[in-house]
Amino acid sequence: EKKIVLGFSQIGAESEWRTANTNSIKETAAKEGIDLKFSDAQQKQENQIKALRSFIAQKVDVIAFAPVVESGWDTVLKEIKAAKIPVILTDRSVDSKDTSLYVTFMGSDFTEEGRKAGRWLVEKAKTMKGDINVVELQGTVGSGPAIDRKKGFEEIIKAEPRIKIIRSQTGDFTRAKGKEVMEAFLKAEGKKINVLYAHNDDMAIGAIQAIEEAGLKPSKDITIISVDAVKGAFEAMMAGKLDVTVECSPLLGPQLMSAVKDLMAGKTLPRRIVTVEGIFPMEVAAKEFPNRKY
Amino acid sequence: MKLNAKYLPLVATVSLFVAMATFGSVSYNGFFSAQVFLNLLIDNAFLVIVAVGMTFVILTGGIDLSVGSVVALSTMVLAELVEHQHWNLGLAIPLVLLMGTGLGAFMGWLIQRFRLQPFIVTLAGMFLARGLCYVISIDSISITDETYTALAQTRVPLWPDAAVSLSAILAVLVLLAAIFMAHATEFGRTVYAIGGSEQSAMLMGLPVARTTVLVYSLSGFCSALGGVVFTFYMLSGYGLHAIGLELDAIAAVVIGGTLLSGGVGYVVGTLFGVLALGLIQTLIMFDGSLSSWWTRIVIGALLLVFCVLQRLFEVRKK
Amino acid sequence: MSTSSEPLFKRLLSHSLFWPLVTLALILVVNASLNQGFWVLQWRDGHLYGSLIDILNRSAPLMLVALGMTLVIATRGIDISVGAVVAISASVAALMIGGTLVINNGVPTHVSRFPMPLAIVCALLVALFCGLWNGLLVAKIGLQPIIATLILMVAGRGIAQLATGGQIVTVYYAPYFYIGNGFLWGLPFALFIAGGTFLAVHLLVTRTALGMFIQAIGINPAAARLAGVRERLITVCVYAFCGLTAGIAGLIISSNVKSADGNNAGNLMELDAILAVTLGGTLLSGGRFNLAGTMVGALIIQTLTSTIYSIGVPPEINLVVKAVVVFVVMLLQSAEFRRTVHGWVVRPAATGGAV
Amino acid sequence: MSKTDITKPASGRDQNTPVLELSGINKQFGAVQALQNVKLRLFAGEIHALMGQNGAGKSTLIKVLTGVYPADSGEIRLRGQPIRPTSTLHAQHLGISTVYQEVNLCTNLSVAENIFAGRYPRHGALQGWSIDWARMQQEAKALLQRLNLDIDVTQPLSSFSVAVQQMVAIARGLSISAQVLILDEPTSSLDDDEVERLFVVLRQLRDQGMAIVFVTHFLGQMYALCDHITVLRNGELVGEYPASELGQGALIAAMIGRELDASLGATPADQAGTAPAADWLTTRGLARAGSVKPMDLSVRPGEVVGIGGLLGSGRTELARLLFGLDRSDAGEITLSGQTVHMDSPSTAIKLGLGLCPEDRKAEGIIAELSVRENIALALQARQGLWPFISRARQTEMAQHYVKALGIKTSDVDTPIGQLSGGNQQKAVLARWLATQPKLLILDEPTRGIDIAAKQEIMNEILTLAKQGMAVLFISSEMSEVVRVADRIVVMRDHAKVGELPAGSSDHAVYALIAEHA
Ligand SMILES: Nc1ncnc2c1ncn2[C@@H]1O[C@H](COP(=O)(O)OP(=O)(O)OP(=O)(O)O)[C@@H](O)[C@H]1O
Ligand SMILES: Nc1ncnc2c1ncn2[C@@H]1O[C@H](COP(=O)(O)OP(=O)(O)OP(=O)(O)O)[C@@H](O)[C@H]1O
Ligand SMILES: [Mg+2]
Ligand SMILES: [Mg+2]
Repeated sequence: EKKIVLGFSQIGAESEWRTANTNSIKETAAKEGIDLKFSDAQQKQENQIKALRSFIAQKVDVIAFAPVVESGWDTVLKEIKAAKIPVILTDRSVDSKDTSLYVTFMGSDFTEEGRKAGRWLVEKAKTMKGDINVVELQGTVGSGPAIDRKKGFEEIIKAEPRIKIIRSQTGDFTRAKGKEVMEAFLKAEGKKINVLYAHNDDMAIGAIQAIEEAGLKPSKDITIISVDAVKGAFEAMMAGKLDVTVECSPLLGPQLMSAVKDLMAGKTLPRRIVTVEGIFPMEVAAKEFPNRKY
Repeated sequence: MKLNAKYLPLVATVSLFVAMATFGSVSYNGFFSAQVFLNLLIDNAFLVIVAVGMTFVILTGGIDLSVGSVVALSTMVLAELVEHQHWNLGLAIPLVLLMGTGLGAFMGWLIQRFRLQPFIVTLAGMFLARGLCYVISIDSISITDETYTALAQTRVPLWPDAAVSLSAILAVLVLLAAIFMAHATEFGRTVYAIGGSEQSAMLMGLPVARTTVLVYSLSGFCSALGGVVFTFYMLSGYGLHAIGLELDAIAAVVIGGTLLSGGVGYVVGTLFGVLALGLIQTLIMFDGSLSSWWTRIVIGALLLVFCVLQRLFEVRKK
Repeated sequence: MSTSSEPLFKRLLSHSLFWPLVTLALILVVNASLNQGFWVLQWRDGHLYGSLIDILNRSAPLMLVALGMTLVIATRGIDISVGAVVAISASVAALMIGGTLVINNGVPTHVSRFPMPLAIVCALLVALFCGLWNGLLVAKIGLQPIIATLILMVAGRGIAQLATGGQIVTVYYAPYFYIGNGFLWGLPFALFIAGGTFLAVHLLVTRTALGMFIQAIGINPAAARLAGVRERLITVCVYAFCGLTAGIAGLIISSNVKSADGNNAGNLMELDAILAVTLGGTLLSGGRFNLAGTMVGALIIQTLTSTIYSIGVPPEINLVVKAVVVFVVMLLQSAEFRRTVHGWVVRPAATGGAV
Repeated sequence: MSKTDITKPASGRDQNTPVLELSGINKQFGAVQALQNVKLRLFAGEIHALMGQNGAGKSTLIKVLTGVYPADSGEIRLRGQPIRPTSTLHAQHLGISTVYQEVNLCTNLSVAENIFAGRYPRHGALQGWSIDWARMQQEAKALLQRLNLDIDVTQPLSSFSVAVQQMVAIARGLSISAQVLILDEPTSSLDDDEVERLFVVLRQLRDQGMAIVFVTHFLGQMYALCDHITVLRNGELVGEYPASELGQGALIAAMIGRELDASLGATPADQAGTAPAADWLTTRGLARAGSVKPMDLSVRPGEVVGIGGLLGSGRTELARLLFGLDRSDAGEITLSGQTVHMDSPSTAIKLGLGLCPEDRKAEGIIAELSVRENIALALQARQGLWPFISRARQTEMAQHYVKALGIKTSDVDTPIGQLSGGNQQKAVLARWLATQPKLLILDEPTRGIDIAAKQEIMNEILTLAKQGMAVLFISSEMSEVVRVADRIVVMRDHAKVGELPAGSSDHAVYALIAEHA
């Protein structure tokens, strides 16, 4: 019997996280003997739409994609529906009113990640006295994770009036920008800064360098919270320079493939497949490090 | 075959396009279908429109980097007006077009009046338009208005299992209008003259100043129109839409056989430039085995092959 | 209204660096007025420390790229692949120096893969080759510069990512960090690299005929060729050099963040570089160029960026601010504009008379 | 000679008001006072010559008059009404049609378009929006035929020689229906037939009542055509004269402010004595498809070889071929016996050739570079990047030629683009003299150069020839060719049709050309 053909449209390769995500999907597809049609959209929604259309033309069995942005998918999804191809969304949902346009959505909840970070800080706050001045390194302006991680975080810290965000600037999810912006913050605010909240590990790692060059001790003088839990973050934590990182797992491959198989086997899937994600404080880093895959 | 030397780049582009299409058709199944080729037009309608505007700018020897951001801004404003302010399209769309034209005119005026460099002025315009998007909203605004979605999803069947969107048709109309403008109107010819030599054009008593401003206005208008088409394509406004579109547009124009130094080229060429770029992408998507980085490398390689062949083709014929 | 000081004043006004410097001064003043402690320079563990130092350090890579770009632009060309070349050389260097963190019974230790000098040389050679490639496409094949370099711009990042396997390659080899973080005589080492390169290029174009030839090519290629200038050869060399400077910038950047990010390193650098060149008073139409101006231009851009960060502009209006500044700067530098303004100011006073 | 005082009416012509009257015109460029209190009166139905040395201010006056430059002061009256043209377009609307000195056309456009740009014939359809190409091309063809130029008007202008481009520019000027027509050195690279044709047309226009301003450095042409003369010197008005009352000698005196001895420093005769050296450059069957038919040519050191031919006879192409600007696809070039491979100008220069091109605007000057750099360029290029000719040395060199060729410039550091046409030409020539080539190819070297300067340049060249430099001399001015050449190679339709010895008359040349019709 013929292989299942899965068309997958990836956002791009803008970060280690994304690369890990892609690899996981490719590897499991190979392992599960699924014929994967992979297409990289280079961060452009129009490219993704084109890719989806080409999947229709190629008459694939299942279409899965990680939307660049939540909005604006109705037209193409309707076309796919018309072609009777089931759709699976990964790591970000779409905001279509018509939920029949896709079978299921699996992946992380950026807002929840923001909340986790917030909760950790609120806990931590109990051990700190006086005002707690937070500087925030946002992701790329307008990008989904940036918006949601900011939202979730602010939502929680509202509860603790002592916590104030005194500076917030974009670091484009990159180390270089993260470092550059942090440098500027340190010059402008100096010793006032108590906490750094970075929307991803890379920016945090960049910022850590800036902090050290400013003659301060990361995590001693400035508590550092970040998201993703990539290897680099764990190394930083083991070196005692990063306090905590919230996991955002890119390893969707196994889940996706089993979902695809179930679909083809005619099973019905839950509307939402949540990925179990932890939060790793410094203490557990050394223990956790060996079994990190990304 | 005796053909006028000035048509060479155009001929080169077209024949190379055909060659690539044939290659795709033989190597990937499902590639050779009317719909796949119509999709080239549907998926790139906005690019066609934007690139047409760009063609005029480049023909004068100028350049317009702001197009991508203006497209984004247009989608943003339109989405905001329709979705949040509940304007009706009849009002919102003309306003957006007006905005784009105005911005273009402003940049053109700066360039012409103060002898500023197009590259920089339009670069600033690019920052400005992009920035204004975020001022409206950093998040994307999806458009749910019924008439809008209806229009967006209308398909005009050409023949069984092959249909085009309204945008595609609009793009073709714009193209035709542009061809007429470029080759049969005083404005169009003045554009070519300026590209040939601005000083000479001036000494020949041509309306250089007016035309320069008009050209950038036109480009602004096309970008705004492209933005409108884009919203029909995406049904959303978003500050991160159409990033790097200016490069695609410029590439399309140049691949279409227009010289960046100005004065030489054809609007039709631009269409094929766009289609060629679209085709390159389609080929890669149908291949479906390329990793993210190989995708980039292959796009580059195909671009290289295309341009080099085109070049050799010209040299050979000369 | 003729004062004795006028001639000197006039000469000052007409100096090519006057307006770029005025611009720079303005931005510095704005920054300083909005955050006190901007001018503060401390002496901290063996080097100067402060915002100004950051700006200098950060602008070094841009200066380098812009220098190469200046020459390319002077020959009527443009190179939009510099960002990609930065990424490539950064990746190559990081990969070759690499160094991995191995944990034997809980003790982290660092090891480097190839000797650092070798790694650096290789990275620079690769960058040089990239430039050479561009040059050949432009001069020998005759592609239009923007499209010729667009090819490498698109493919280049792919190549960089291919090399790094899409990962951010972290470097654990301390000596390498000196390039981008080290200090010499209290000043950032990177600044010396940029300054040195500037000096070298400056000498090259003033003490040899290169400057004259490049200008000739930029102003009238046909005439230059007819006068015996080897315009193709020179064009190729100029692009190659631009690649090289981008390569050096790549080293500085990767060394500064102790890692190489194939996807993001030097992202959109081409625009900043071109902006720097034009702010420095070089025309994109080719011909006359101004190296010192380019250096100032790079400083202007970096100062603006860090100003935006340090005075707490909300991220969503970063671009608007940048746009407004660029508009203002452009107009400031436009003789035509100044004349017009002068006209507005003087007209009320002026009485009839054919002027 | 009687100088008519401009203030009070004298001849009958002065009763009626002038079509165009300029008075007290001043124009300054930085330090240079280009025009100082200049007057000009132009009457209907007259052809008025504007004469003066290179840099006298003729072109500037014309540009002021047509709104390219604003005048610093002064007044312009059209039929008595004061006007202030702001642009060429404006001037055209006022009825002033101008052909500027350098060919100012768009070479990327077709010949026909260049003639009709801005005044396209329209279709009735689409409210006259769309251009009627067919009609435009017919009319263009007809117009050019009037100047007996028979070319494909659909081709881009760039595919034609300067001479043709100049004719097209003239055709455009003529086709604009105007009351005033201004021609700034229109004949500088036309040959006698074209000139004669042009004159016929101009006379017709004059008789129809048009007022024409005509600038030239060919006194013969001036006397043949013009009724009145206005002479400028160093930006100042010398006077206005009826052509009939001002003899050549007097005119020259008026222009350059001194008498001119018409003798050449050295003539072919002088060289007759010198023993014929061995050939330096020889070509055997040198050819290039579409530009030069197989060509045998030989040049000896110290010899001045003139090349005679009509427009489009391929002289420039031959020059380009010899200089390695175009690749030959047959035949060979040998230099004193050795076969050489002319693959590029830089090779040619290293081998001791030089080419002063025909089209100074496109291939000669490097406008924004200083006179100094322009003169030093070729020499430096031959040396390569290093050793660098020091600025001091460059200045010295430049100043030498500024003196020797009488280049009129405020100093050697002015951008060459700011020099007057003729002075630019001198500077480009200087560039090549500075390389002291073994063979110097001169394509229209005296284009737009005034008589006095011509003398100086001819002398300079002949002296160098005496010292052993070979010269290949191309000029549309046949009389000039026969005067300086030791030998005249005659070309027609891109092929060599024969040779004539020194001292043969230009009629002999034309006869030879006619023979091979
Ligand atoms: N744009 C300019 N900037 C500066 N100086 C100029 C400019 N144009 C002309 N000049 C100067 O004005 C003077 C007159 O120049 P103009 O071109 O009118 O001379 P001309 O009579 O036309 O000479 P020719 O017979 O060589 O054409 C020259 O000394 C020239 O250097
Ligand atoms: N009178 C003409 N009629 C038709 N075509 C012409 C004429 N003059 C020049 N051309 C075209 O321009 C091209 C270049 O002319 P070319 O340089 O050979 O002329 P030339 O011999 O240099 O004459 P001159 O140097 O006197 O202009 C010719 O190959 C021809 O195609
Ligand atoms: Mg003149
Ligand atoms: Mg010629």
